[in-house]
Formats: sequence, C-alpha cells, structure tokens
Amino acid sequence: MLASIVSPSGLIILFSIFGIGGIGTTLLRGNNRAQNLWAHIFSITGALWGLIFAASALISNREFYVNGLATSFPFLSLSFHIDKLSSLFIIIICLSVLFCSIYGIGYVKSFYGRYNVGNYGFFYNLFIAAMLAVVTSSNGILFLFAWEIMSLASYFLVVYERHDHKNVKAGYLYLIMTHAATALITLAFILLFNHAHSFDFNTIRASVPSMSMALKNIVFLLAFVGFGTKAGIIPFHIWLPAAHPAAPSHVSALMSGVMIKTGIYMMIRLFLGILLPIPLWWGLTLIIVGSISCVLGVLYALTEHDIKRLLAYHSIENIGIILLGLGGAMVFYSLHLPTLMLLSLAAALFHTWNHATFKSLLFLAAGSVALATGTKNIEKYGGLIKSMPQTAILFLIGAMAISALPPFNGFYSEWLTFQSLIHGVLSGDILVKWVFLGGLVSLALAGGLALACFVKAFGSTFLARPRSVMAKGAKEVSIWMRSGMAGLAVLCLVLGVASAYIIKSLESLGREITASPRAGLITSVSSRQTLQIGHNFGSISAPFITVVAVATPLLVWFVSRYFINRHQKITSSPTWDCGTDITPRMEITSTGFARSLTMIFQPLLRSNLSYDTAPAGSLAPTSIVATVGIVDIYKKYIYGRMYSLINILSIYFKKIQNGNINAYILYILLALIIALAMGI
Amino acid sequence: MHILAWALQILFVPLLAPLGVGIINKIKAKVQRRQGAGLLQPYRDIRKLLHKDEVISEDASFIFNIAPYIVFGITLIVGASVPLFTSVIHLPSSDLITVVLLLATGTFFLALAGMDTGSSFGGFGSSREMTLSALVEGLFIASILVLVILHRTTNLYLIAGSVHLDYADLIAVALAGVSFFIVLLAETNRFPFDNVDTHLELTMIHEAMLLEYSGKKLALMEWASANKLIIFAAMLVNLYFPVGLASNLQFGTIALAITIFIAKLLVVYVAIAVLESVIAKLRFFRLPGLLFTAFILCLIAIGLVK
Amino acid sequence: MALLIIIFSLVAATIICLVSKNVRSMVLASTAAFGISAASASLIADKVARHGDYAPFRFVQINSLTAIVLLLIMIVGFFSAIYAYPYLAEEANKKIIGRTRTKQLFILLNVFMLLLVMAVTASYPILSWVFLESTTLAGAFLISFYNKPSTIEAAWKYLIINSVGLLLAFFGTLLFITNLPGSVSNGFVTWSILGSFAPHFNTVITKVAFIFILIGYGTKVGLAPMHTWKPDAYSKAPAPIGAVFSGALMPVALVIILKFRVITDVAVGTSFSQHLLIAFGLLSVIVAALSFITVVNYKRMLGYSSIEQAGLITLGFGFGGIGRYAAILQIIYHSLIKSSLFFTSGNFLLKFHSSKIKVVRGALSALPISAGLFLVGLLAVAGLPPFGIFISEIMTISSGLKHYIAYALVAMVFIVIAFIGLFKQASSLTLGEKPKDIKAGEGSRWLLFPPLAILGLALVLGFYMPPFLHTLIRQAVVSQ
Amino acid sequence: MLKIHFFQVTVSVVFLSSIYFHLAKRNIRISMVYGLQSAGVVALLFYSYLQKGSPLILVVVLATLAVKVIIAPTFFIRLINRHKFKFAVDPHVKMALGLAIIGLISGLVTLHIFSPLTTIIPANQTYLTLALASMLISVFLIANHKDALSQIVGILSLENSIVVFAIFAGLDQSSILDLGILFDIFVWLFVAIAFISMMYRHIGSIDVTRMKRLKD
Repeated sequence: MLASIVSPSGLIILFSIFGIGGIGTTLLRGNNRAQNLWAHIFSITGALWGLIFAASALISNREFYVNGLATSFPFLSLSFHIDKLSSLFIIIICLSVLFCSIYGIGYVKSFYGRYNVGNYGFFYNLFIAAMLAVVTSSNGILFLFAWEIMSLASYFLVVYERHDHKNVKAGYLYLIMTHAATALITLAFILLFNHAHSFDFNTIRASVPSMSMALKNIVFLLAFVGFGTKAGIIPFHIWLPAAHPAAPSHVSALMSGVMIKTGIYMMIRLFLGILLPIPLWWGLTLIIVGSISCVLGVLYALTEHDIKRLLAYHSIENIGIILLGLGGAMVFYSLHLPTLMLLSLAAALFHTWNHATFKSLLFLAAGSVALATGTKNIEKYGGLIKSMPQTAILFLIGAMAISALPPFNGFYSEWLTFQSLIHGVLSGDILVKWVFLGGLVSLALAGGLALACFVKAFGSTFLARPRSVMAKGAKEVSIWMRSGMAGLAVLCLVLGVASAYIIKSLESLGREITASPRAGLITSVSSRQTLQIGHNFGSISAPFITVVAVATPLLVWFVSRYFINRHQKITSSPTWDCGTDITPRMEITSTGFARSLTMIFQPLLRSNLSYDTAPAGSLAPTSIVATVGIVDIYKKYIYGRMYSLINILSIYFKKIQNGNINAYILYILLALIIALAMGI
Repeated sequence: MHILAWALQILFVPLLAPLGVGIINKIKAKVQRRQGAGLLQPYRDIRKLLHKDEVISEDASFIFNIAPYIVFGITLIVGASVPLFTSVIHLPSSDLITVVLLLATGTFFLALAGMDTGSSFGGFGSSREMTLSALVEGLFIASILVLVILHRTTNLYLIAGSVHLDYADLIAVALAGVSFFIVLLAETNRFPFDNVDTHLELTMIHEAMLLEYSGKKLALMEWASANKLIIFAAMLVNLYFPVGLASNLQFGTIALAITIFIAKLLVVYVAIAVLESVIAKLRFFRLPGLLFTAFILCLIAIGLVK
Repeated sequence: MALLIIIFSLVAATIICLVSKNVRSMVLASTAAFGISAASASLIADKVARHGDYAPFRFVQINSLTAIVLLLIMIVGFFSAIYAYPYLAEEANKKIIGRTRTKQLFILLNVFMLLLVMAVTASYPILSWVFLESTTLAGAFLISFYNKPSTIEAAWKYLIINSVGLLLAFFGTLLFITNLPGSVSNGFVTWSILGSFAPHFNTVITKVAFIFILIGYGTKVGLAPMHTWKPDAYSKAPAPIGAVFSGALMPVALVIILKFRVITDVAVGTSFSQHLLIAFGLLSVIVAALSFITVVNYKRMLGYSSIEQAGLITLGFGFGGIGRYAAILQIIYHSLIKSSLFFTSGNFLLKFHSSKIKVVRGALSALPISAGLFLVGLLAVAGLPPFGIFISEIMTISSGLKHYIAYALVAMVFIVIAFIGLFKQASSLTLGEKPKDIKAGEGSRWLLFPPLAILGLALVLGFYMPPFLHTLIRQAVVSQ
Repeated sequence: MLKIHFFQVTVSVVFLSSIYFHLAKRNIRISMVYGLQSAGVVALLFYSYLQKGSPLILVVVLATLAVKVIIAPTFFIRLINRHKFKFAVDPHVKMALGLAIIGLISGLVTLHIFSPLTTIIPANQTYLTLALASMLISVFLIANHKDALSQIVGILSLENSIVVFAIFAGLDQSSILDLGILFDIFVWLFVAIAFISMMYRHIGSIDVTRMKRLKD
C-alpha cells in the first residue's frame, strides 16, 4: 500500500495533478467561477496527495530515485530523489498550499472581470509544482530549471494585478534580484560540475572529498549569497518587502511562508548534505548573518505601516532565526559534536515548519483585512475586531505564534533555538562562544521587538475605533477564507502540542541528511510528554504548558465570577475623555506606537523625525504634521549605485552608435588593424 | 507533606504579594517622614475593588475583558514555577526561557488591553510598556545566562539548588545580579523606569494601561503586578544568592526555609523602597542607556565565567 | 535532388510573383514554395544524418552544420512568408503602403532566401561569397521597403558597411586560396580542397586571411564593432524581413566563418581562432548588453539582442568543448525565438503605430496574446527556462570556466546585465495600463499563428530533439 | 624589361588614383579617375590573357572593360549631371592631414607583419605592397569621405585593388568565378547608383553625414 504510493508513479501523479490544474484553468476560457474552482480544487487535491505521499514516505521510511527520463541533452536528466528532507519539505509546502488554496477560492472572487483568472490559475499551479520540483530534484540542471520556473511563476503572480505600477516595479525588482542570485547559484553548480563532471547530486557528493578547500569555499560563498537572496537575508533582501505585498495575499502567504524556505532547503542540502566536511567559518558566517537579519528585519518591520510589508520584514527576521539554528548545526558539525548538531538542525527545521504555518496564517489574515477595507495601510484600520471578530482571533493566534508566546508552535521552536545557542556558548573556544552569544542576544532582542511589533500590528488594526471610513465599512470575509485561516490556526496549536515528538523525529531525520547515523540524540521524551535536553539541562512539556495556560485564566475567571461578589453590576459607558470629546484621531497610530523604538534605534535605522508646521497665520500654528521616515540604505547606497553605474556605462556605450556611417567604417578599419596587430 | 509543599508553592506568591507592596509603601512613607498606610492596606484595596461594580468602555472588545484573567493567571503560573523556598519540587514550566516568554505573554495582553479602549493614555502607555519590555527581554535572558553558563542548566530550580560556587565566579554572579536587579525595576514598573503611585500622564506607563479598568478587573491587574514584584524578587534572591532553600520537604526545613526566604525578600524590598525614595525617575529616552549599561555588566560577567 | 527541389520551387515562386497579377496567388505560391523547401530541407537533413556529407553535384556540398542551418532558414522563411501577407495587408489598410508593394516584397523575399540557400550550400568559397554579396543587394531593397528617408538611411548604411565587410572577406578568401600550390589553385577551389591542403598552409598568411574572413563575414553576422548597421536595418525593415535577417542571414554568415575556421585550425592550431572568436564574441555581448537598459525603440532592442546572441554563439564556438554544442543549440533556438519576437513586434507596431518604447504601454491589455508571446519570447532570449537558451548558456559558461575563467565570468556578468535591461523594457512594454485611445483586440489570426507556432517549436526543441537533428548536432560538434 | 615598366605603370596608376580620390574636389574627375584605375586593372588582366591566351579570360577582360571602364564612369557622370552635384562634399580630414594618414597607412603595410602577404611571390613584392596599401587607402576613403559617390568609388577601388593583388599573387582561378564576381559588381553598381538617387530625392543631398536619424 504505502510502497505503491511512495514510488515514481506517486511523484508523477503529484506533478500531473498540478499540471492538469494549471492547463485546465487556462482552457476554461471566460468562465471565471469555473476557472477559480478548477484551479483551487486541483491545487487542494494536489496538496492532499502530496501530504499522503510524503507522510507515507516518512512512515514507511522509504526513499527512492527517479533516474533516466533523460532528455535529448547531455546532463539534463529529469532525475528526482525523495528522501526524508524532501518529504519533510513536501509536507511543509503542501500544508500551506492546502489552506492557502481553500482561502484562495474566496479571495480570487475579487478578481472576477478585472483580471484573467485563467492566467492566475495557470501560474498558481505552476508555482506550486515548481516548488515541489525544487525540493525533490537531484540533478543540478533540473534544479536550476525548476528554481527559475518557480521564480518566474511567482513573478507573474506578483505582477498579476498589473495595472498598479507599484506591483510592476516590485515584480521587476524581484525578478532581477532573483535572476542575479540564480546566476551565482548557476556558477556554483558549474564549478561543482567541472569538478565532478556531473550535475547529479550523488555524484557530486561522491567527488567532494577530492575537492580543494579553495573551490569549496568559493562554492559556499556563491551558494550562500545565491540562496540567501531567495531566502531574503540582509543585505540581499530588498526585493522581499516589495514583492510579497504585491502578490495576491494567499500567494504572498506561499511566497513568504514556503518559497523563501526553498533557499533554506538548498543550504541544508548543500552545506550539511553534499559539501561535507565543512570548515568552521561557514557556520559562524551563517550565525552572524542570521543575527543581523533577525534584528534588522524586525526593526524594519517596526517602522512599517503597510501591513503586508510589515509581515514581509518579519519573514526576514524569521529567516534570520532559522539561520541561527542552521549555522549552529554547521558549527557543531565542524566541531565534531554530532548530537548538538542534530539539536540545532532540528531547531532550524522546526522553526522553518512553524514559520511556514503562522506566517501563512498572518498573511491570509492580513489579506482578509486588506480585502475588507480596501487598503493595506495600518493607519487606516482600527476597531476591526468588532466588524470581523473571527479574522481578529485568527490574526491574534498568528501574532502570538510568531511572537513565540506559549502555547503556540513558535514558542517551542524558539525555545529550542535558544537551547541550541546556549549549548553553543557552552561548547567551543572563545571565538565560537562569543559568536553564539551574539546570536543568543540578538535572538532575545528580536523576540522582544517582535512582541512590540505585533502588539502594534494587532492593536492598531483591530482594537480601539475605526480610523477611516473604509475600516468602518469592513465586513467579515467569506467562509472559504475564514476556514482556510482557521485550518492554519489549528495547525499552529497542534504543532505546538505535538512539538516533543516532532522535534525528536526531526533530529533522527537530521541524522540521515547529514549521513551521521551514529550520532546520539541529545533529547529524550519522558512519559509526561516532557522534552528533556541533555541530562536535565533544560526541559519543556508542551501538553502541560498548554493545559495550564488555558486552565489557569479560566480558573481565575471562574472563581472571580462565581465566588467573589457574584452580583456585581457591569455598566458600559464611553471611554474617559478628560472632558473633551475623544475621536479616533486621538488614538495611538502604528507609527506613533513604534516611534520611541524607532528613535532609540536611530543609528541603525537612519530614521529621521521631522515636524512640518503649517504657516501660522495666528499665534498658534494651524496644524503640525510629524513624519517618521527611515532611509533604505541598501537601495540608496548599494543597489542604486550599481544600477546607475550600469546606466552610465550604457549611455557611454551608446556613443558607438552615433549615426555617422564614416565612423562605422572607421570601426571596421580599426578592428582590422588591431586584430592584425594582436593576431600575428 | 508533599501536597502541603505544593500548596504553599502555588499559593505563596498570590498570598504574600500584596504584603510586599504594603511593606515598600510603608518604608517609603517612613523615609518621607509620613505615617503611611498600614502594611495590609493593599489587601484592603484589593478586597474593596473586588466588591465594586464595574464600568467598561463601549469601545472595549473581548480582549479588554479577558486580559485581566490571563495576566493574573500567568503570574500564578510563573509564581508556581520559580523557586521560592525549596529547590526540590519543580514544574515542567520552571525553565528560564519558558518563564521569560510566559511573562512576555502577560505583557502582550496587558498592552493590548491598554490599546483596546481607544483612549490616548492607554495607547502611549502600552507603547512605552512594549518599548521597555522589548529592550528588557534581552537583558533578562542575558543576566540569567551567566548562571546558566555556570550551572550548565536552564532549569531555575537546578540553578537555585546548586550550592557549590567557587569564589572566582562570585564577582560574575554579583555583576549579573546587579543587572538583574535593573531588570526587576523595569519589569515591575519601579523607579527609575516608572512610578506606580502617580497617574500623571507624562510619566506613567503601567497605570496608563489600567486607566479604563475598574472593579474586579482592576483588582486582578493590581494584584498581578504585585505578584510580578514578588516573583522577580524571589528570582533575584534565589538564583543569585541561593542560600537556605529547603533541600528536602521536612516540615522543619520548610519552615526555616520560608523564614529565610522572607528575610531575603525583605532585604530586596527595603532596597527598592530606599532606592525609590532617594532617586528620581529618569527621562524615558535615558532608560535605554541605563539598560545598555546593565547589558554591558552582563557581558563582562559572561566574559568572567569560563 | 532535394536541393534542386528547393531551388526550383523558390525560382518558380519568384517567377509566379513576377508574372501574376493576383496577390493571393503570389502569397500561396511563395508559402507553398517555402513549405516544400522546408520539407525537402528536412529530407536533406535526415539524409546527412544517416549518410554523412551530401554532395549531389559538384557545386553543392552539405555537411551536418549546413544541413541544420538549411532546415532552420527554411522554417524561418516559411513562417515569415505566412506572416508577411496579413501584415502587409494590415499596413495597406492603414494606408502605410500601397497594395502593389506586396508583389515586390515577396519577389525580394524569395530571391533573398534563394541566395541564402545557395550561399550556404555552395561548395566553392568564392561562390558562397558571390551569393552572400548578392543577398546584400536584395537585402538593401528589403530594408528600404517603405521608401522613407529613415529607411533609405538604414539601407545605405547596410549597403556600404556590408560591401566593405564582404570585400574584406573576399580578400580573405583569396588569401586562403593563395596558400594552395598553383596547380590546384587555378580552376575551382572547393572547401574540401582547402581542407585537404590546410596542413601545408603558410601559417601567417592563414592567420591574416582568417582575420579578414572573421571581420568581413563578421560584419554580416553582426559582431561588434562591425555591428553598427544591425539595429538600424532591423528596426527599419518590415517585421517579417527582420525575422529573416536575424533568423536566416545571421546563421548562414556564421556557418561560412566556421567553415573557414575549421581550415584555419588545421593550419595554425585551434588557440588562434579561439582567442579571436572569444574576443569578438565577448565584445559583442558587452556592447549589446549595455545597450538594452537605455534603448528607446523596441525593434532596435531586438536588433541589439541578436547582436548579443551572435556574441554568445561566437563565444560558445570560441570556448570549444561543450561550448560548441551549446553554440549550435543556441543558433537553432535563437533563430526560432527571435523570429517569433519580430513577428509579435510587428503586431505591436500595427497596434500602436510606433516602435518607441515609451509609446507602447500595457500591451497585455491591448494585445493579450501577442504581448504574452513577446514577453515569453524576450524572457526566453534572456535565458530563462523552459526555453533551451537557458541550458545552452549554462553549457557555454561551464565550458568557458574550464580554460577561460575570466572571460566566462565577464560573459556571465553581462548576461545578467542584459537580462536586467531587456526585462526592464519588457515589463514597461507589456504591463501597466494601456493608453486610453488604443482599443483592445488582436488583429487577424494569421498574425498570431506564425509567432505562436514558431515559439512552440522552440519550446518543444528545448525538451526534445528529433533523432536526426540530434545526430546532426553531434556530427557538427565533432566536425567543428 | 618592358614587362617591368608595364607593371610599374599600371600598379602605380591604381595606387595613385586611390590616393587621388582623397584629394579630388570635382565628382566628374573622381569618376574619370576611377575609369582610369579600372583601365589599369583591365590592362593587367589583358596581360595575363596574353600569357595564357585562354579565350575565357578574354571574355573576362572585355566584360571588365565594359563594366568598369565604360559603364561605371558614364553612369556616374550621368548621375552627377542629373542631380547637379559637381563638387564632392568635404571630407572629415582635409588635405594635409589626410595625406599624412595615407602615408601612415602606406608605411603600415611595409611593416614586417605584412611581409608574408607581400612576399607570396617574392618577385612581385613591390606590387603586392602597393596593392595592399591602396586597399587600405580605399577603406580609409570610405571612412573619411562624406560624399556618397566617393564612398561608392572607394568600395569599387577597394575591389580593384583586391583584383590587382590577386593577379600579382599569381592567383588565376577559373574565369567563371571571375565572371560571377564581375556580375556581382555590375549589379552592385546599379543598386548603389539607385540608392544614391533615392537618397538625393529624399534627403536632397549626397552628404551621408546628413543621415543621422538612426542612432541611440
């Protein structure tokens, strides 16, 4: 039974479902509703099948290759390899895809008549299929192929609402960034190919021992920057906050929740699967970059008041956290501490999964709010908890999960990351100790800032009173969208409660990825579901925390309600207004909320607070506008400069084509003479 | 006996917390040459509030209504999870990171409740609160990290239970203790971070978030902040000065341990009270500097331990 | 035999065009002729694939590379012929040209293709030169088709630059022949004779000769710095002619260079020609890549893009090894994709009445299908999958990284820069809101079929090479 | 001895006329001199006919005579008269400097890197050198002169020089090919002239630098 599922045919079925879904949608010309249903029903089916496929692969502990299917080109063979890592990522992808597609059924209704739903369905399914191909391919060229298709499909989804020039610009930035990154990845693979004379991952792995250290380091740098760009690490992140908000919300959810993780996937594949053994500085680099990304990411998020950009910046933060785990794993590998290596790797993988879950949830919720109000500007929200209570609760769950608050899943993976970093501080020489310490501190700082950021996001979006007519008119979104979000919310809780077992199995999974079967597991799950790290180094019990966290407040409520002053009278009246009548404009806005933090981190953010006082005809100025802005130093100082350099060169080279035929002939004469002079 | 110990462990914090506030206020009054309210005044306040009717803002959502229960409940959980008078019984939640994040959950809902009614006070109250807690959280972990490195565990009870301390590390522990004391002041809204006794909008942080509360909910909120105070005091004395904790559950030892514990708490309270009487509240934007100094102390401490 | 069919059918089509009055019959005749030619070209290709070189009579010699290019130019010609009529009809409706001009265009097109066929299949270097020179003349009239000052200018530049180039190539050819002992050199000198005597050539003369050949025929290929006529000619010629120029003329000229290159390598060793090819290829890539980002006219952009492609192909041949394979693949893909791009750009021109990039906005709204094809084609040329150029560029770079790391890296950088530029223009052309005064809707379906079909062909060839074609490529790689 | 003189005369005719094109002011003279240069080429061809005496070569000689010596100049002259452009447009580089560059080019071809070309037949080294020089000079003419007619003449004189070079390189290939080439030149001539008059009609001048619409 399982064997029959976990087989090439199973994989082919998986891809063909999305294929039918994509092509079928385009064929259903005109009929928007049918296209919408077709596209999403097939993506849902595909996701379900993918879950069954990967789950049974993990359960039956099978892994298989699909070789051959060689095209008529040298070294492009459609060869796939399904191992534990691939299966895990298939599960991660398919879970998000499942709920995002359910959500999509409701969301895409808003495109009817405005845009071609057929194109949407095609690229949506293509995008998912490409992501699955990326995490299953075992041939460099095939991987690059799938990788580019993934970028391309997501690009077309980003510019799907193409009449808005902002989306077009965002898409442009996205595609050129990802293409440049792919160029680096391509170089890395070509270098590997020129060494191993094959693009097949296993052949490359087999040839790594004979590889020179210099070559390995070059490959590492190329691959790290290349995949890091896709993952959105700072300073290669600039496309991310632009592109993710531009796409339809459930696509943003997939991009932010899943697509950027493919970069992480390949880092694990390459650094911990193929290029072994690895030098120490690789892992340290990852930790340092991760620390920078997670702190800066959340700081930029704090300054944002576009809700989807805010979430996008949080993706950068969380990628940073994942890198902390992954980098830790790599350092431990180089230090020959396999058990700790497994611990950190588990932390990284678990956080990857959790982030996929709650970030998708948050993007979906944000999308619902944006759809209901027609704006993405947090300043224009407020009081939505009354008009759309369910969305509010779901967003709250997502916010708690991403802020690593118990009892949701984010808490456990962050806890685990902390543990692994602390172990890093305890083991290793002075350099390693301080690098880990830096990671630890920045993780803690990022955690605190994320908390503040989500108080701001949730508070100024849902609480208090509406600050605009759009927010006043908001309605709860359709059942499809709510159920999609609800599924993810439940998943957040389930992943949290089941964390102990998940972490253990992730560790044993790590064993196989890194081909270190003899590595002992540092964690143990006691009878009371308590996850023990080491010999009572640290321990956590998900069920206990869940129960207590839910029961205690209930108990408090119950006691205070029914045992103390049972006949209390509760009246409701306006908020205390100090005698003035209090308007929504007096509420704290998201910018105002983050102002003090923005000012405190001024040196990092280059933030500037400027007051614009209206000309005072009378003694008192009529109005004062305070604007808090931050400079995008990356665009301004790095990418802007590069772009203008290309422009200048281009204008300079244009002079060649000056329209004068005499000059053209002269070129030929000169070329002739120079060639003769050089050639002979 | 075991049951009794557990009961004590769980009830200790909520029962004694108001007394602590009372003590501090009394000492401050004395220092200020005032008679001051009785030690039990906080209990009376809570009781009074519990029996009052409530007025709730029309704009308030369910967040406003559930927040007090969550905030108070969290303090109960944490109170039961930190070592108080013994180091032999402990909950699965008595882990450093867990405690930090549980407390963060309380802050999260407190801040949301502050924003919920749409009053400007609540808004900037929670903004300031979150700003501080965002900065403090890192310091919190860092200051305890010294102990974690020393004792090779993140379990608070094991830290408290490990008596051996070679003198080389004492200085590190002391430094970390100082910075944890600053964490305490920040987290419990004490001088120089906040002033619990004033409702002056320019200065208040914690009280600003509670402005809209009344009756039972206000009682729970005040009570919860009292709990927080005793929790941090307990962590300070038991983690950095782990002396006199009962290593078994005999009646005698526990009784002794509790007296020692209360004595240690008194020291902290006196310190807080004196401090609040002699120093002024810092300007808000000077606080990060203070926290940073404390953070540097932590780093030095971590550098000292091998 | 099959070759005769090609020649006869094309000649017949020309004659029909000359005599008949009825436009439809000319179109049918030409299209049919190209269809037949394409069919017989594939027959030839198959034959060559099975029995090696094909020389039915002494004027003709077709090796594997020639066979590939022959098939390629016939396919391009076929689709151009299909596209040309509805295109001209549209322009006639818009009163841009008179109805009678169709006749002229088809005559010239047939003659042009006929000459190309002869140039690429002739067994005498001199004859190849003669025919290629004649294509210059036919081409000049095709470029000046609209008889506007700008088109005259483009045609004049084309005429002069190419004549100079070809005379240099002529000189180079003569120099090659002077290498032969007198007894051989008087009378007809074929490629194979040159090849057989190559080992005894005077190395220096051969080097000089090859430089002249490379610069001479390189002018036709459009390698920098001899490329200057290309953007002008491509942007001024009618869309189908642009397709023929970049899809058919360029490969033919390239093939002739390669024929000489084989001889040169035998005479003076491979490194000499490799360095030259790399130098000119890299220069072309750089010049073209930098032009995209500030180009203002999308037909000129296509011209530059085929300069870039020519550069990459030359680089591939220069790098050698797997690079040759890549280059041959890229010749095929580029011809097909670029023709499709020219067709769709023609549709743009018909819809927006301007080839200025800033005039054309939101083409996806105005011309859903054409714009989609244009966007896809441009991305394909820029080297994105699922099209084959993606793979051929990877092969080129990988072969370069073996021996010429610096050059390969530079090429990589400029490929990315080219992508940035091309893609900037593509997105500003196709996306966004369309101008109010332009009303949405495609033209006749015959304006859509050729680009769609030829792009589809390119897509299929990106995954599946017919066996005979595959063997041809293999042989060509070996023989190069 | 006579042969030597004959060669010297003809080659120097070709060479000097290729220089003259640079200096000439009047288009009529340019076309006349082109006729002269071609005559020199014809003379050389005729000599090789006398050497071999194959009738085909005679045909080539006569055809060349017809095309280059008679038809081309007459066409030019008719064109000039029709459009009344007596004077050639000034070149970019004037007299003195132009001559200097010409001298430079002539010097260039005597460099040793060209020696293998000029010593294909060592006896003819001078002639080959001169032919090579006039080739490059003709290319420079096209690059330097703004006058459409001069450009055409430049190309034709380039072709002439190549033929001369071929003759002295002892390269006597089948006359069929020669005829083919000649036919090409013939057609080319027509096309070029057609374009000149088109250009004149559309632009009102044969100054090619007036055509600067097409540029980036």
